[in-house]
Amino acid sequence: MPSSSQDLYQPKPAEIREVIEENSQIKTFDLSFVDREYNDGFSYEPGQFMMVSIPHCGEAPISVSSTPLNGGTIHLSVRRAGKLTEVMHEMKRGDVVGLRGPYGRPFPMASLSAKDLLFVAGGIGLAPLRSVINTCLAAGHERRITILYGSRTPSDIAFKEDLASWGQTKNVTCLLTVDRAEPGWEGEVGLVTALLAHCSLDPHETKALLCGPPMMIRAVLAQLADRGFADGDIITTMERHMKCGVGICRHCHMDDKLVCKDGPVFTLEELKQLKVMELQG
Amino acid sequence: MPDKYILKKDHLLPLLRKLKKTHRLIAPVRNRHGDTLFAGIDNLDEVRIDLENQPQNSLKQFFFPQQETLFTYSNPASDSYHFEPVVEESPPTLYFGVRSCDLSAVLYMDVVFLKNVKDPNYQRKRQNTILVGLNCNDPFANCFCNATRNGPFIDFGFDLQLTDLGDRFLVEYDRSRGQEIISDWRQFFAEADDQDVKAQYQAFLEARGKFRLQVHLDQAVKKLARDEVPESVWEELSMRCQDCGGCAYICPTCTCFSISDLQTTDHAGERIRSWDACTFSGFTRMAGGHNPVDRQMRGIEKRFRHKLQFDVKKDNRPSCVGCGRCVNICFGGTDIVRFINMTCCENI
Amino acid sequence: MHDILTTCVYCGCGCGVYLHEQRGRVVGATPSRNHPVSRNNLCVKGWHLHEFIHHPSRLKEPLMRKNGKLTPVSWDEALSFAAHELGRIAAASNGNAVGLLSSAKCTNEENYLLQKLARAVLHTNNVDHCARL
Amino acid sequence: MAGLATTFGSGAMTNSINEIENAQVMLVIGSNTSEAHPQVARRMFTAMDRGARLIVIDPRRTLLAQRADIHLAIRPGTDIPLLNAMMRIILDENLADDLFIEMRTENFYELRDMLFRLDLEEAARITGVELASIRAAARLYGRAQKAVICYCLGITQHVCGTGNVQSIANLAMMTGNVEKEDTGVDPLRGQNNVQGACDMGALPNVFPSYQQVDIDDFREKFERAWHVSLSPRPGLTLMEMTHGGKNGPLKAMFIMGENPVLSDPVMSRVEETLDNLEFLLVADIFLTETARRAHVVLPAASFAEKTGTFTNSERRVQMVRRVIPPLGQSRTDADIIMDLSARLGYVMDYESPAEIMEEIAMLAPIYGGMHHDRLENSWGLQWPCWDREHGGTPFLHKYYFTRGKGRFVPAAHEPPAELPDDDYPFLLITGRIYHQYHTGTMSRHSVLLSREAGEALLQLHPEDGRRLGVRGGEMVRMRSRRGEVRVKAQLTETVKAGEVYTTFHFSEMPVNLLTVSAKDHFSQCPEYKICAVHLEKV
Repeated sequence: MPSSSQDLYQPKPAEIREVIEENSQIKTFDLSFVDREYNDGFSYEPGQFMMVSIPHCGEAPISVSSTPLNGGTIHLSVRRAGKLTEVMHEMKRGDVVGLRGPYGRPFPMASLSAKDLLFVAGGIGLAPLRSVINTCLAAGHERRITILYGSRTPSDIAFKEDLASWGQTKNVTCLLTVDRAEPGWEGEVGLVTALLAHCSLDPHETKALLCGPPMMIRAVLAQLADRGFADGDIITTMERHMKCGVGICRHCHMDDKLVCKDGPVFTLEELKQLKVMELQG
Repeated sequence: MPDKYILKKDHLLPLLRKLKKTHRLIAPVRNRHGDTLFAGIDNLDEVRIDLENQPQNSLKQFFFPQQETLFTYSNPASDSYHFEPVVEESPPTLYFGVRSCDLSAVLYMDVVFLKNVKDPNYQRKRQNTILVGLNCNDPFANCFCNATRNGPFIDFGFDLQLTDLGDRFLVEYDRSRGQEIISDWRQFFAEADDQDVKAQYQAFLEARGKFRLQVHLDQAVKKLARDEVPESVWEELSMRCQDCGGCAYICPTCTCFSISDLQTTDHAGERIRSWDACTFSGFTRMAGGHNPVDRQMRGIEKRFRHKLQFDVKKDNRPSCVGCGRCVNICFGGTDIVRFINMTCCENI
Repeated sequence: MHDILTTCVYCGCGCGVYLHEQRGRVVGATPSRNHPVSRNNLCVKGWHLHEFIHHPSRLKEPLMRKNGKLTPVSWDEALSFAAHELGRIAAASNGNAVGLLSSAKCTNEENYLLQKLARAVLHTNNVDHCARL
Repeated sequence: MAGLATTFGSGAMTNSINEIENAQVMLVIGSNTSEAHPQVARRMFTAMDRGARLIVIDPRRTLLAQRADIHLAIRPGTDIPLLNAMMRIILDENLADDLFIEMRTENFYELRDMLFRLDLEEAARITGVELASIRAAARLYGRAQKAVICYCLGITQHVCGTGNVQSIANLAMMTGNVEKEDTGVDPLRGQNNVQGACDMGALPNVFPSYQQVDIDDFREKFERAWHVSLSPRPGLTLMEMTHGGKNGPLKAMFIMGENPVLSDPVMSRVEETLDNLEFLLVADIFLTETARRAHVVLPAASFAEKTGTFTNSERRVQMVRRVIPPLGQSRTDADIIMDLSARLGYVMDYESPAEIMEEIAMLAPIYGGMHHDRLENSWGLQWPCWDREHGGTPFLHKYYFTRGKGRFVPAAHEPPAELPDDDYPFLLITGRIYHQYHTGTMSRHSVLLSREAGEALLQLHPEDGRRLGVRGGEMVRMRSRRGEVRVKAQLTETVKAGEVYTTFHFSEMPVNLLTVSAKDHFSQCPEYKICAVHLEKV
């Protein structure tokens, strides 16, 4: 957390060490703080986000997609949407952005270790889950992991390296699908829910982590409910317009909860207490 | 040390003059145009301190200004991006003539800005302040602090508080700084006797009887909690709302804000915080243009739910202090009192 | 911090609005409670009246076209050239080839001066503003 | 404002804004009041909460129309037949105020004769509104004891703008709804100081206070005051100046604080005109689309940096006060004009704006009592204010109209210059939205206003959207006979099928590339409200 209240809103410069082009819309920025000492002491947990400053563009919340176990480096995967991200996409290695954070309630990592895990992601939604998956794998997660990932087209598939390496891990099943095939695509075509239908899962022994567009979330939730998942075992992240990141400005409110402080990670059980558009359609 | 004193009305100005030597003085001033505003006083002899009318502004703008700079930045090249804090002086300040609604609003803002994380800008302005309250003997036409239960008299939260007893003020203190003022300037204060205390109670009784609005706030809070507010009420309100944001801006407890960059040169700028209102559709619209809230909750609905439902759920009290400033200023004729009346009227 | 009463510059309603000045900057706008039009509220434009005043793209120095490009020059150079050109064309055409557009955003005093400039100095009645737009 | 000048003798709001609160019936025509004049709409809503009734005549189902008791969604450009039909119904049903007509007006018989020739069914057919609804509106207005008509640019920006206004005046006079408090005809001014600019004689045909340049007495008065001889010939109007093209009448222009490139119709024509000037001088606070074309651009001070007065829609002259010094090297327009004038050999030596106002008070009778010291210590004064003792005039035409007797001027329907056809099947209406103002010079530089409404949207009926295969948020190519723009569609039932609406605030979507140059013959007001366009999905 920020060291003192004096710099609650003031970011720290962070240098772009590498830019990975995931697809035409998503780039992953490998960043570290210019202040070495601060960088060495910096840590975060999967599910948390950073407020990213770009000169003259203000700030935007971006979830961390790397695992905290790789110390000294932060991956932020950014999808083009709006002015700030447009400008950020033009930035290159050596350029400097401002970062403050990490903010938000992380995924409940401790509760995941003794369970089977189901990850369902769509598009950029894989970013925060990637952080969880890699952290779990690095920690030697022994139980079954199922990863389902949906993209619009084969060329929209992001995090290809990760997907490939997960696919080769022993206790991991990693399945991809696309909405629309392209020449050369031999994989699945259709919604992630179709993939999900084929997976054998033990609803009482599995934690499900979902992240993606509202349409997908709703469809997956319906199926998981059918299969007997408890609301407390379904975990997702919410996305809202944010300004302060620290629970004051109220832009990210969902009823009496604030996504920046009480989220972005929520269990379905918690969300059902609120009026959440993503769940209602 | 006794806890109630008497200050002669003739001695108010001399006392303020003394306190002004060490503090910036902010008080309700009636200006030459005929408006009463809380304003900084440079020369006590040139202004008219107005304790008769409600100041049109609250203390919000002093602790949480409409626009303020959080820090400055410069980016002379793409590989350098620096941030400089703006250290703004916050001299010791005495706020005089603060009524119970505005005082309660400051206490609410303290929770918002200081409870979970400490907002540095708010904290800087809030520390070194003395709040001198004024109990309301004559609630104004649109006041309903009796319904929000924080007025017309209040017995906590101030440093010093005055009650007008006709020819004299009864003076109480709640915080040590108030106590210090009394002991530092003991020559102005005489000990209050039983008669004075009785007179204060009489003033309180009479003040309670002077409210012109009857506002069933508790009932509205209950209905909101049980989700019993008819859809037709929200529809009517959102049709009436003309999207000015005035209710939130004028409200002493509405503290939503936005943060943006104000470019000053090609390679430098300031990060600005400014008032925002949850009634605006841009308040929740995300970068790609998607708005996760508008479809289910209309702006004005968000605001009333926040004040009377979510804050009650969170802090067990509504975040409306009944100051009445938003009443009758609405372009479309919707305000919190109308909402409460609509909600609590059986016919709707 | 000072509050100075002025008149809003958006729309024809003419609200009385206090501008908050702090260290040479206008940092806020609030309505006058007793002003007959504003009556303690402004529309969304009025509440954000202060925001355009210090925008970085405000013009801060006179510009003159040199080699096709608008280039910063001194007031003296800009005004001498402007006066010379207006005077030359007005004199040659008996005022007929000169036109002036005044502004619904400028003050009455300025509008008065502009039409006086047109009529008394440039000898033309070619003066108008966008009343109809 | 030629329409009201010929009928009443004075082209301004007859009421004060606050009087609207007390009206019994409000008739709003050609004004999106709640978005363009929020404070006026606020009074209307207050009046309605008190029991007043609201009639809105507007092709679009605006927010105001949604709250109206009667909304007549007329076909654009058919205001005259509608108003004539209402008047005919009022005559037929004996709702006219015969005594008022007799005592306070003239030329009623000409109007009456025309109305008796009117075919109501035909009028209803032209307007596209059910006759029963027109009848209901006529009765509601005709029976009111205190009725106010508010109109705005939706009335004046037509080829028949003057006729529209005259018809409104006819309706008000016929029912005796003028010459008293809380009752009258109120043109809402589009910009903050349009009223003042007109009052000050920033018009080609009049000196300050509407004293015609071609009347010797007036001209001689100004000649004596200014020590020069003045031209008796009215000058060119704005459109004549900005639409001259390559061989236009002007060689030099001085544009102070205006942005005709965006605000005037047929943008390409304006650009051509300005680009062919020998010399263009612009003074403005931002480098506008117009300033970019200038030879010399002078940085002007904003309203927060100068002292002076504005005159609002209700003729209230009030102070503008300097809050900060001019930014950078900028100067007030007054300083700029004085310096320029001195260099042209005519000394304008005023020590303060108050001194300028003293000169105005001497020369402009309706401002006779306006002095800064009086305005400083009040909420302003409403003209006419004849002298220092006069307290101003909240409502006009008490006892008699400015011109003596109110004059009925009958008007007949004149179809718009361009209507939709097979090639250009949509009717485009242009106007404003709540969060932006005029060409956006000021409002687009506000962070919040731009967040709330940052881009131009084309209001399109969902049915039309379906037919064109356009969904909300998708881009549309909009083409007229004069130009083409791309704009984002917003599907809404605010507009009728076949009609579309957009704004002129955004330079990226310069809608005035499309508009027609046709204008009203008397007032020279361009027909912004109607042109024919073709739409297709991008």
